[in-house]
Amino acid sequence: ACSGDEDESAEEVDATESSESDGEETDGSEGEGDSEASGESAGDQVLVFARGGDSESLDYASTTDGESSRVTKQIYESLLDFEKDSFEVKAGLAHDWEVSDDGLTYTFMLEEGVTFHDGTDFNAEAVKTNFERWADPDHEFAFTDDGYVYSMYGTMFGGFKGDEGHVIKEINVVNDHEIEFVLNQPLGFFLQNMAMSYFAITSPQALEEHGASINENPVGTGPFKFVSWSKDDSIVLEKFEDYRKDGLPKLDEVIFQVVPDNAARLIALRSGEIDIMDGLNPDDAAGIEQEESLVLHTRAANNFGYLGLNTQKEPLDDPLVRKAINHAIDRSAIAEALYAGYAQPAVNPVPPGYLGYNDELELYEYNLDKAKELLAEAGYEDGLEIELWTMPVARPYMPDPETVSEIIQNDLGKIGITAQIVREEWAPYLEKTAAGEQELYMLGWSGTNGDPDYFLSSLLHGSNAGSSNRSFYKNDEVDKLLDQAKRAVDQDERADLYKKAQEIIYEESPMIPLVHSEPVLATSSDVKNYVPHPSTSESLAEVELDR
Amino acid sequence: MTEPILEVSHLKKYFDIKGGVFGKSVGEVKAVDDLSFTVNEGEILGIVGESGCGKSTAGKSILRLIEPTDGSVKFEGTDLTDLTSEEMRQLRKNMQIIFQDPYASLNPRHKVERIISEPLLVHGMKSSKERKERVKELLEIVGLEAYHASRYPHQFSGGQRQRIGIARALANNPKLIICDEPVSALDVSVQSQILNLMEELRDKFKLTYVFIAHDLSVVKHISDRVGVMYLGRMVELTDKHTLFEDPKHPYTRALMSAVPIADPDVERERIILEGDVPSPSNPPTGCAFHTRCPYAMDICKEVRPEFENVDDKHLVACHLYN
Amino acid sequence: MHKEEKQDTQQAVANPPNKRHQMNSEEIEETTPLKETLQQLRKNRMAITGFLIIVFFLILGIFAPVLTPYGFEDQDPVNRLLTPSAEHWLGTDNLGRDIFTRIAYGARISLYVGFFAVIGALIFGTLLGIFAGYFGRWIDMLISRIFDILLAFPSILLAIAVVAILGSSLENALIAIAIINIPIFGRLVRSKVISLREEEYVLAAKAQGMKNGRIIWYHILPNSLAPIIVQATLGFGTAILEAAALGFLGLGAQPPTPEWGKMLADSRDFLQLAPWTLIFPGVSIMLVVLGFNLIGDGLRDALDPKMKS
Amino acid sequence: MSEPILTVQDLHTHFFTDNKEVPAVDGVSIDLHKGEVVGIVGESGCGKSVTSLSIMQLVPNPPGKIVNGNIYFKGKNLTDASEKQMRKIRGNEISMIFQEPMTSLDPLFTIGNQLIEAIRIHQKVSKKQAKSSAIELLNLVGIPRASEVVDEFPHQLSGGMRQRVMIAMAMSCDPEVLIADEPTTALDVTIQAQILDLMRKLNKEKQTSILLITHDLGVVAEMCDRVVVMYSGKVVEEGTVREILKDPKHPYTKGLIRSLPNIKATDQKLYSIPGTVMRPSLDQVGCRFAPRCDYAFDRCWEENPELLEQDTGRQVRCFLYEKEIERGVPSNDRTYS
Amino acid sequence: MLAYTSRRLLMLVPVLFGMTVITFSIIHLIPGNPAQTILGETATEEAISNLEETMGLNRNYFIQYTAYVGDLLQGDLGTSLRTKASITSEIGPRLAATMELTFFAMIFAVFIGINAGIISAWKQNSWFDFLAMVFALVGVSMPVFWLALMEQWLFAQELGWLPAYGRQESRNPIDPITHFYVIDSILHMDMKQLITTLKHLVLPSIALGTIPMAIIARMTRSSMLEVMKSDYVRTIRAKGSGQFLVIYKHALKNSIIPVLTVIGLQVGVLLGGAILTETIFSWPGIGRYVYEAINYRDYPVIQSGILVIAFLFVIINLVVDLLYAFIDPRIKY
Ligand SMILES: Nc1ncnc2c1ncn2[C@@H]1O[C@H](COP(=O)(O)OP(=O)(O)OP(=O)(O)O)[C@@H](O)[C@H]1O
Ligand SMILES: Nc1ncnc2c1ncn2[C@@H]1O[C@H](COP(=O)(O)OP(=O)(O)OP(=O)(O)O)[C@@H](O)[C@H]1O
Ligand SMILES: [Mg+2]
Ligand SMILES: [Mg+2]
Repeated sequence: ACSGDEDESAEEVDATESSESDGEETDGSEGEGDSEASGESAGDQVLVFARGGDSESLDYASTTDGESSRVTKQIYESLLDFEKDSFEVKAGLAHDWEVSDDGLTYTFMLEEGVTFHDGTDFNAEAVKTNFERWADPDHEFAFTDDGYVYSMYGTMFGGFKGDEGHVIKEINVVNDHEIEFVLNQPLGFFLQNMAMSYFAITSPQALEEHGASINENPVGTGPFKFVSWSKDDSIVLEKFEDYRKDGLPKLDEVIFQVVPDNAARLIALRSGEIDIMDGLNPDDAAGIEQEESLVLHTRAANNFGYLGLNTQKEPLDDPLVRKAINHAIDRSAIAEALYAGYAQPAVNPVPPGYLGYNDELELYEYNLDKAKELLAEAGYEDGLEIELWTMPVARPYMPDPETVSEIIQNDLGKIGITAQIVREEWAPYLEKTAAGEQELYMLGWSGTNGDPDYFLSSLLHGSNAGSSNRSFYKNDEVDKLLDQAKRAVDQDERADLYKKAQEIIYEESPMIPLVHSEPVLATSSDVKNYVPHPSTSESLAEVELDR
Repeated sequence: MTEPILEVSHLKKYFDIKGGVFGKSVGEVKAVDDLSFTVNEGEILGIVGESGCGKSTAGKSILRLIEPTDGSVKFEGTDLTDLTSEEMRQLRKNMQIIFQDPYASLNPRHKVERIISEPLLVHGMKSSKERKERVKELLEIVGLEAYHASRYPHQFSGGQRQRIGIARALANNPKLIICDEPVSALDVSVQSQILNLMEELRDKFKLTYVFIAHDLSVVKHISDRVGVMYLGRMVELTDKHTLFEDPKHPYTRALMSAVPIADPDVERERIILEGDVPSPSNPPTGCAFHTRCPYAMDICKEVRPEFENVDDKHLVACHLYN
Repeated sequence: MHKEEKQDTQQAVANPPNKRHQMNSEEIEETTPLKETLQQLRKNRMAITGFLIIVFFLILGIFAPVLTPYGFEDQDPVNRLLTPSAEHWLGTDNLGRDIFTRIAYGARISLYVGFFAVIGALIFGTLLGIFAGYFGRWIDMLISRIFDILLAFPSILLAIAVVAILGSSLENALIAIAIINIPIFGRLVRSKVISLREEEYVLAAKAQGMKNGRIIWYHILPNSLAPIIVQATLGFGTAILEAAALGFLGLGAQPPTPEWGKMLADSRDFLQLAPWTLIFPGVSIMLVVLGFNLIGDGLRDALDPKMKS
Repeated sequence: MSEPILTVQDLHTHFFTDNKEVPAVDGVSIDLHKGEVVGIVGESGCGKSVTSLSIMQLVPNPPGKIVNGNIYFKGKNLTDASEKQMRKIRGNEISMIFQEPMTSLDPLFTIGNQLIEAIRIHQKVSKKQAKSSAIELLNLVGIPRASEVVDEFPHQLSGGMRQRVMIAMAMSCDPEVLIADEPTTALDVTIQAQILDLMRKLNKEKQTSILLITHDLGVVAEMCDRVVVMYSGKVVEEGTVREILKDPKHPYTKGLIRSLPNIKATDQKLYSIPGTVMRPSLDQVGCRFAPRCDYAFDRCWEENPELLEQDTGRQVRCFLYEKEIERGVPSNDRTYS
Repeated sequence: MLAYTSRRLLMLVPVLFGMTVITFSIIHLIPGNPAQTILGETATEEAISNLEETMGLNRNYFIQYTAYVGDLLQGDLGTSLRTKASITSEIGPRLAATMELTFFAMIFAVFIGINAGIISAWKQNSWFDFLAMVFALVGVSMPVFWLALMEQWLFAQELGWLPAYGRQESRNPIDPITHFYVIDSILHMDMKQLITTLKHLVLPSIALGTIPMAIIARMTRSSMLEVMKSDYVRTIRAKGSGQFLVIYKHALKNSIIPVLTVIGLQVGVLLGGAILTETIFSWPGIGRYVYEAINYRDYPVIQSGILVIAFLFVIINLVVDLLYAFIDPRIKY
């Protein structure tokens, strides 16, 4: 039933786009004429997207870096796609799909007449090659020897070829334009996975040709073709004339410019040197809203930072203490101080708007008296000392971990908990927290496929204790609920299960969700049709400049 | 004559010229090259030579302030080159040195008291009262006053500093003092004060001096015997009257004729040597002086002349006499 | 140089009318090298300025708790990024902390780092330099090569390498700074020792039968002191700059330590909104370093007769 | 006697250091005639170099300054001359060579380059011409391989050679006056003999007047016609070589000569002047030598003696001779023998 | 000269050896497992051990070091953990960017520094001298990064005179040939591009060059004063030459020798300062490469970046030493 909806909406989009495109083309030619007359450089439709860091790799499956997907999103396409501003799944390279009743077989109908940027045809065989490359470390295009690891594939599909939990049993090419995935066990978010930009299709010929340097020579089917990459400086993409959707993309060229310094980036935006600036300092947002030539955008929250509590260690094994701490943290202060309000205090370990987000639960009240009471009840009326491990690196969910740790330290001090800040390098931090050496610790999680399982199971399923479940939270009830939800194919059923799980977690406080950050970014007011996607990357196919 | 107190035989000191990769030595400066002489107890042996001919190096090598490359130095019969550094240290009591530069040879950060009492302490005078007494005594011996002990060297004039240096050298009643150009940095009027003082001290304490200088008249004035050095070797050695009246080596003769005399009536035949002193890092073959010698013969270029007695106790290294 | 000294002496022993044939020593001022240096310094206006600056920051650091009602960690999110005012003399930062307070406490850190890094470098550098210079041969060879290698790295990079290995913290930054300064002191001392080793008063000490240890301690070390002191003073300044640079790179002091470099790094995003969060810590660093440089210059003039003009 | 070519008249050159005024040259007068060699002797620091630098107008300023006196060169007063005029005279009409041959040549330029520069400052000749005259000059001062030496650097030459180069440079424009400030002090005796020989030759052949500064009475005896003895910034005695060396009058000169160990003299205890030279000072009253003088009497401490002059040009600055000189007694050796 | 050159070259060997030992240690002495660092918070144990295997992290140090040096000799600096790209290829353009920046910073420092030093020495104790020396003192006391920030604030933001980031206009990127954009724009004969490139160079060069400039000015002044007091300058003046000849021919050449040493050493300050300046001005150079690597704990890049910069520094000092011998004939072997 689901698939039909998707199909329709995709067609609608097509229709509108093609109708717009006519006008656009004429616009474009006019623009060119103008620019030649005024001696300006090639065309108006050159968009400069400035961001804080460079991409790590343009072979997205082999990294987990957001700055990479921002670019690969333009070059590559996956079988499915997400809606513009949410994680709802729609058609991608596959215009249609079917799921067997047992949830074990998925069949995708692929678009026809699609070519890769290198001119080769996109077909079922190409899809198969790509998936096998990720699944099988021994595959000729896996480039294991060159350090390629497709960790996100492993995470999303339960491991790699030969692993016990690996869900994809086989991939069958039905014909050139039809491909069938057979699973070992049902996976509630299989379709979500297929829409992730990690699993976008690369031209097999390019893999052949470029080998391990495919990360610097991306060849996909997306709206933009790769032109050049000057490391730590800029990546230039140009319009792919044979893009499968008529009239798109509208821009002639997209330049991803790296400007690490926030202040410099904003200066550049104001002076018109760049068109879109990512990673706006939230404190500057208020000012930007006042400026006519600039437009402020917010990205929907898709992550959360948390204060983890090692439930295995005294005194954190006592739920009372955990609750006391929960009451002592002033989340709104954090949201205010660090995000200038562009963040929501977090209740659940899932971003709002996600399937099964439990909005009946209310924020733990910031109440020092109550916290002290709980603490006294637990037998710590004289306060206690505790270690607070703080992350050494900034992450999107925690842009300034040091400051957050300072705030937390400050808050805990008010209820008599003396927090000793512990610093470790990133690698030992991850190793040691996974081994359970920590007491309080800070970490966070970002969504990728828009499914709550990725948050809840990873972080709180008992089987993950000692790896991604660093709170060592083990609750059979929760585990059962999560397992059921993972297998269920019906989304409503899944939602219910997740809500239940969240209730238990809320009560037990194995982690204290702090905030869901809503990244702000600014564009020049010339930029039209730009919609930031919660996943950090959005296609710029429909964006155009109106100067 | 008494026993020789110091016997130097075939003393050599070559300095490495550092260079090449990893500071390997790429050559040698033959600063002292086969030097032999003896000094008798109570005498003053003068050594003259032009700058760079190895006088100071010889002096320092004798005392093992720098380690000689080869040869032996016997002091009262003991071969110094065989001693361990601790034995040598003990022996230093008996042999002292006075340096040329009165400004550089006193530690500018120590008071005179300290400078003079240090050798006392080193050689076992533990009581500080005793040392104080001795310092006072020494200062008076060299013609300074007791209150000078609390001064720093820079508060003295050159001549006074040289006196302090002398007091220091005298501290442990040494037998032998090597004087490395002790007066050449001083003004003439002050120079004579020091020369007189040194003579007095010699008589008073029965000292033996090796007196190094480049000024022939100074050497002549103070010494009993005089040795002339050229390019690391001794070319002539005899008692001073013989030397000044009957110099044998062509170099000695040239040297003497070159010394200006402050007497307008003296008319001399001037021997003006051609060219410069060759570099000790690349000394001429054969007789080192042959490049400038007015009497050079073929043999001089090839064979190094022996340092031999030509007359009674008149040693010369020259083919003209052998 | 000698000539100059000579002339000084001659002047010092100017004769009074009724003392004949004698240096009138009574008139000589009882000066010691230390006294002379201090006198020279007192005449140097620049050095005095430097001294005052350092004293100012010392007082600031020592009396920080008395001078401000705030603590350096006290956050006040409501009053964040305030402009300088009577309440907050230098404004507040993004967590609402009082910048003046943080700068005052920061003075402690900078002076602490400068002091200990320099002391550490000085001790090790001097020891190594003395060994290399006095004993020569393979010891010298070895030590000098190590110095060469350390000096082949631009200093901040070497510090980064050290901190990368040790982990980032103020203490490790201090160690890193000490390490990068070791060869600087070492070389200086080595060359000084080598030249002193040939000095006649050292030879004289040896000639008197003094032992090596004594010679080093009493003759070589005191006379190498002048350049060491000058270098140490200037080194204070560089050490503080280096610590700030490491702090700025996030490799030095960790929050909430109010280290000046770190403060700058933390406020970088507020360059437009709140420039004062950047101006004041920067000016503080500059002033302290300037102070040490002024004193160092003055000391050099006072201690090194060659530089006198 | 003819007009002197160079006359220094009551020259006062003071140094201003550390808020003190030091009269390094305190009323010096010297005449130099054509073809004459005049020696200035005196102990270290007595103002010999400052006198010569004053003549060249090269006293470092600050701290030094000619505060009084005139210097006439061929009738022109150099103390009034502009820097530009002085430049025309320096190296052209009056040349100077210095004590330290090792450091007096620019180490970074070839000998030829520096000689050519000297020539071309004053003569309008091409580089090529200048180079050939440079080689000529080097030959003149007795440098072997002159045509190679022009392309060598100072460090490749020995001290004696460098001093020859300095002389060649000084002679490049055939100056009328050569001021030589201790030209041989840094050299060995055998080399000194060579250099003195060369200077004598130049003096004879070119009739160059030489003002020879030295502290070595032996050098004076060999080179000079007349001698000026300085003590602590003042001329204490002046006369011909013979007069000064054979019949010194001033107690200082006498002491100086007697304290010399003489290569010809027999063994005897040396005389020594007690005390040390002192730095000139403005506060000083009385005779500067009084503190060291065996014959000083009360007046010497109170009054500064005038320079007494005999008809012959013999001068001495000592109270002991007031009467005798007034009486015109030419010489007197009453006190010393 | 040839002997001297080869001697200096051979003296580099132990230094280079020591340098590689130090950079090698970086990756092996850091706390924690590098493999964990790469894979981040979602890594499985298996993935970590796989990576260890491929990186050879479990062999003994000596073998690893030999392999490391072997790779270095073949120009292989390893692979970036973050981008999986070959560091050698990534570092090339960045090196060019850094060299261009440091070159201009040096030009700025040397030109202003030496001239200010000369004038100060010439007009000793004048108001110019005083001001220049106060300025120089303040200059040496300033943290580079702070100066960079202040410049950015004042000239890019408040006044808007100069660009705040990068080497070129994003919209009008240069087609790199040599990656030295000044040279490239000249090769393209693109005047406008050249001006843009130079404009981008102004602020970072000044920020980076100020400290060396101040030091050079001070050094030049004192060295000049020293030389002016020397015997040979007195000789030259006694020859009758004018002040100008004395200063610009003799004094300058002589005083440049100690200044040259300082310049060589200041290159180190520049290269070190590049880490800070490049970050602030978004200059895609090797300094920022290292900075980002620090943030991501990309140790192979930190390691290689440090090695390459140190190598550059060593080479520049070698050149300075050779230049030295060229200027000063006394240096023979
Ligand atoms: N430490 C050293 N290393 C290398 N060469 C040296 C060393 N000391 C002296 N020489 C060389 O040895 C030679 C003799 O030097 P020495 O000092 O003994 O001469 P000298 O006769 O005392 O001269 P002077 O009269 O100048 O004091 C000189 O050529 C000198 O350059
Ligand atoms: N640059 C200077 N600054 C200060 N005082 C100076 C300077 N040059 C010379 N004097 C003073 O002038 C006096 C005379 O110095 P001068 O150099 O003329 O002596 P001298 O007779 O040439 O001595 P020497 O034989 O040592 O060369 C000295 O007492 C010295 O103090
Ligand atoms: Mg000697
Ligand atoms: Mg003189």
